[in-house]
Amino acid sequence: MTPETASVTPDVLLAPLDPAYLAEENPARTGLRWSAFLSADVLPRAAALLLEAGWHLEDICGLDVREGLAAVYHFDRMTSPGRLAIRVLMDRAAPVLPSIADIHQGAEWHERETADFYGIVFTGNPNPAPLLLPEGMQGHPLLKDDAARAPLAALLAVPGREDTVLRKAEGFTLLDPAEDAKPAKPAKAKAAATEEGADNA
Amino acid sequence: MHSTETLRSHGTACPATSADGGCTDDQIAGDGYTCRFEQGARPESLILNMGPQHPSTHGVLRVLLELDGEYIVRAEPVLGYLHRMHEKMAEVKTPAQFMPNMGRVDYLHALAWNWAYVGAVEKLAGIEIPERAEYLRVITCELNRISSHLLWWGAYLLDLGAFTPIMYAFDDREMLLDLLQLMTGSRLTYSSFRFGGVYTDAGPAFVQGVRQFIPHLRSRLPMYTALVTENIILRRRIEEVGVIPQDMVTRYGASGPVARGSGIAYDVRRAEPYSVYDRFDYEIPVRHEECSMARYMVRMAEIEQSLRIIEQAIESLPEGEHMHPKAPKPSFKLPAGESYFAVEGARGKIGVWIASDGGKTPYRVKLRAPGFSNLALFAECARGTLLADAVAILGSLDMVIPEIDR
Amino acid sequence: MNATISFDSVLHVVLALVGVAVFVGLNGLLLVYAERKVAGFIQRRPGPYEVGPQGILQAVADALKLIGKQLVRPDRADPLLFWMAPVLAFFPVLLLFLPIPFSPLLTGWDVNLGLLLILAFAGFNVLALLLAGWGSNNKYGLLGAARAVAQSVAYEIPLLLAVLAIAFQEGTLSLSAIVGGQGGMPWQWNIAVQPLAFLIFFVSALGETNRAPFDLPEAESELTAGFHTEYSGMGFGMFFLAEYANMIVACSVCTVLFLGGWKGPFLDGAWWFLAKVYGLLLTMMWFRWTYPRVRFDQLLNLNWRWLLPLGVLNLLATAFVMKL
Amino acid sequence: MASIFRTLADLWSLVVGLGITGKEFCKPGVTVHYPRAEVTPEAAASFRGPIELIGLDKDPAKPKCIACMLCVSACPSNCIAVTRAPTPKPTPEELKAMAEAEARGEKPKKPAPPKAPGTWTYDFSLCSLCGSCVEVCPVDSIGFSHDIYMVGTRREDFVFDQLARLARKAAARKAEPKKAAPEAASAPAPAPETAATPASEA
Repeated sequence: MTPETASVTPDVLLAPLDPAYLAEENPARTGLRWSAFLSADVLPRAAALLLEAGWHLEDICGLDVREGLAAVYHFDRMTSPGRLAIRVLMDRAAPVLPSIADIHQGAEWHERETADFYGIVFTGNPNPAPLLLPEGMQGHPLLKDDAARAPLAALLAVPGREDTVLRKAEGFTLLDPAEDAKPAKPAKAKAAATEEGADNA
Repeated sequence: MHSTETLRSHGTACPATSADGGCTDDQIAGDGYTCRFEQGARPESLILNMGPQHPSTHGVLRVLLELDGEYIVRAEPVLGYLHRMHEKMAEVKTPAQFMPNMGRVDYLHALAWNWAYVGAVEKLAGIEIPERAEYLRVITCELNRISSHLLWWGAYLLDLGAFTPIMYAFDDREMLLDLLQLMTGSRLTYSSFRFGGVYTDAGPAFVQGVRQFIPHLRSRLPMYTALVTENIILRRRIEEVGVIPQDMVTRYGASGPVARGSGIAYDVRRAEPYSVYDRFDYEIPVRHEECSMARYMVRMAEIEQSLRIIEQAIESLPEGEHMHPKAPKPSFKLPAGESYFAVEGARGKIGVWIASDGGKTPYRVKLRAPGFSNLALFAECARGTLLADAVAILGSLDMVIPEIDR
Repeated sequence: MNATISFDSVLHVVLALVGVAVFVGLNGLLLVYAERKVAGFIQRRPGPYEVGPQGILQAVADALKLIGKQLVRPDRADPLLFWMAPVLAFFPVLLLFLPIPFSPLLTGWDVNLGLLLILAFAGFNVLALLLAGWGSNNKYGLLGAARAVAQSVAYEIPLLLAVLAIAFQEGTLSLSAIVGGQGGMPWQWNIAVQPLAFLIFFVSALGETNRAPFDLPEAESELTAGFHTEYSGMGFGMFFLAEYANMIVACSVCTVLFLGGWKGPFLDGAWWFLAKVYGLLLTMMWFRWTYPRVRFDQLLNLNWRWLLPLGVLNLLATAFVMKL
Repeated sequence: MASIFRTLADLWSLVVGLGITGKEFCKPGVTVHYPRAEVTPEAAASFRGPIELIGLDKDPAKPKCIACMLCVSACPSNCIAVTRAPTPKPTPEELKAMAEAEARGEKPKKPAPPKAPGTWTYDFSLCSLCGSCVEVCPVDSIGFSHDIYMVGTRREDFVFDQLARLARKAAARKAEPKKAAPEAASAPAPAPETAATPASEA
């Protein structure tokens, strides 16, 4: 890390990668400073740029939404803190991401954990064995039923988020409040409620 | 051999055994992890399964070691023996129902996890917390941090072969637990933070007890130093052992005393100030030696700094409610949205990310355990050290396996 | 050594061996109890308390438990070596007690090469540990055995050098003669003239008997239980007894060489001898419950870089003074 | 040369260590010698042990519980099972009145189920002592007991019939009236009920 890169904000840092979406967030509302959507193929380059600028990987969270499988990479910086969430959306039929474990070595375990929970394949992971779940286990526990899936916008684009969109690619509609977002919520709530009820009975 | 024999019962097919002769008939095949690990080994190496039942892996961590004599050529931690899938439980329970789980993720610093989850929910739902509750959270969380460090101290010395310090540490820790029991009702797996406050208000007994405890522990710390910290055997055991350079900290995302022992002054209480920590005067102990001793010294200094925080907080404890009058009922619904809340636990940065679609239960909860990232660097750090050093390094990372496995 | 071996002397030795066996057995119980009580008191807890008044029967209960437990041999362990090891660890130790003069009258076999006999038979212990670790077909056991051999072999040398210094000074290898050469008062003991030799001897004795802080062959936080990982019941019990018996021998020899043996300021006799031995044993226990364990390379460094040169210097100095 | 002297100085720390453990050796023990001694009731009073029902002020053998089931749904571990007391069978007069009311075309007045639990079982082996039920109870009928020395040898020892437990406790309190204040009754006094119940329920 060089002094010049230490203070570079991710919007400048990630600009060469042409993120589909990049927003400055209000940390008081979400705990994030920046959020971005990247395509899977530029992920290793982004990771390398971030490492060079002194960012470390906090965690990798899988997410099962209506649009497909998503992975959220949380990065943070020790010198000038501020959290960056990088989101990558994958096709549910072929959830494949390039591994960044050769850049951020700590990512190896996070990727294996995400692979356990969601079945996402991280190509290039040095040791792609199950980490937390037993070997040979069938299924991925955090995948959701069709009925329970919410659209990405219902989770990440809610009113009152107080974010400033810095970049938005042409045709990026993931975070637009979809017309079926509204009905989806009560449906999901009802499903959860019946589930609860069954539990209690 | 003993270690592989116990693993045979796992019954997992060893993918590499038969065809290319990774494990011949004469040997007893280990599980998949052992077999894959043996694939990369040099023929003259000794493969040692340290754990999952081993005195110094603190719980059920398993470390595969390739040894050349007593030197470690390669190490690979194998996790998952204590995995409970807390993240799934979080998706099927309401936030209030999930709270007790937070006492069981990291049983040594349970209140930090309490705080991380409560904080994430409060941030998402915009719940306010009365000032008195904030102070009580700070006091109990710091007491809990001290109790965690005391237990680590004793257990670490147990790893290094000194049997007595843990008893002295437990003597002092017992007083702490009495105090925490007044506030939380339990002695280990606390679940006492609530959305919008804390479960119990502090009575005079608690305040008085804390006031007495601070000077007591301060009077004990010199004894700890003289008995252990300055002991030449201990210093020779852990000085310059397990060097973790700064770039390694960044590459692995390590945090807490591991980062601070490598000269990085990173503490979530300062980096992302939460609650009322900005009102107290305290230091972030940092050491630059990057070795196990540095991490040891950081933790010992943190005990003193925590005492400072508690002292200031208990003296300026405001009057008022311990639960906000508008605190939600246990059956409240999370609004849609996401929130990430990080707190500084005894082992480093604890993060909870909640994404909610407005349903009764959270849509996704991610628990970021500091020990997970800290332990990940063990394999690189232990390379080329002695078996005894590996024990010293593992201990200096201060692992709590249930937190790592979640 | 006496040229004629009469029936009387053989009977004497046999009786002495029986006596020694009883002595070692009883002392094993006593020392286990003492060790646990010392640990308890240092750690501010009562120690054994439930079996018998103040828990004095705890060690007996433990012994009964060990005797009653099943002896388990791992599947692929070598049966001969595996079972030979504990036997070999325990029985040679009994012989070590023969030349030790508890008092002028209470000596198993007052042989004029007593010191040599002890040093020779003490070597058996290493063999036993090696066989145990090797024979049990366990990786931890193997590592423990390797440590045990390297450690015992290394520490025998400074031990020998310290002993030699005394032997030079006294001009004899007979233990009773060495005691005879010392006076009753503490300043007339050899420790007053040879403090360095005493230190070297005591530290080496800790290393030889695998006591903390040099308990590496069984370092449980590293090797679970080291060479005796796979032993159960009396297999383990024998090693346990042998460890304590070895401690007693080491402390007895130390008492004879440096602390005036059975002699005291008044009323010379076996009680003085025993009091000094138990004092040393308690010190060993005190060490164990105070210090962390050293690392293996440090253990060897301490030996080769400190104890050995110091021992040689001490020996040379002794020889020089003797010549004057 | 300097390193040799430093090493010698460092060795002094070993003597210091011996001094400390030696000093501690001479001090009295600090452990509580259970079962000869127990922790003080004050120390146990803040301990959150297995939950128990709290009786009515005027009839301590009857719980305040109104069988609203809030605790059942709040519990994250499903360790509480409550059933309502059965609806009393209508007396002949009531039946007659109901029939008459129906004949008149009015809504008949059926007897309402009583607001009290019929059974109240609690499986302590599942409980994580989170206190959700205590917090959620609208009539303050649930509280924590403070028994820190509870033991049992079987799983079933920890399934409590709370109504019976409350009745036993009330009876025990009645047997020695003035001895314990109402509040202290929940403190872990070595209650006489110990003899009558499995060890676990003491």
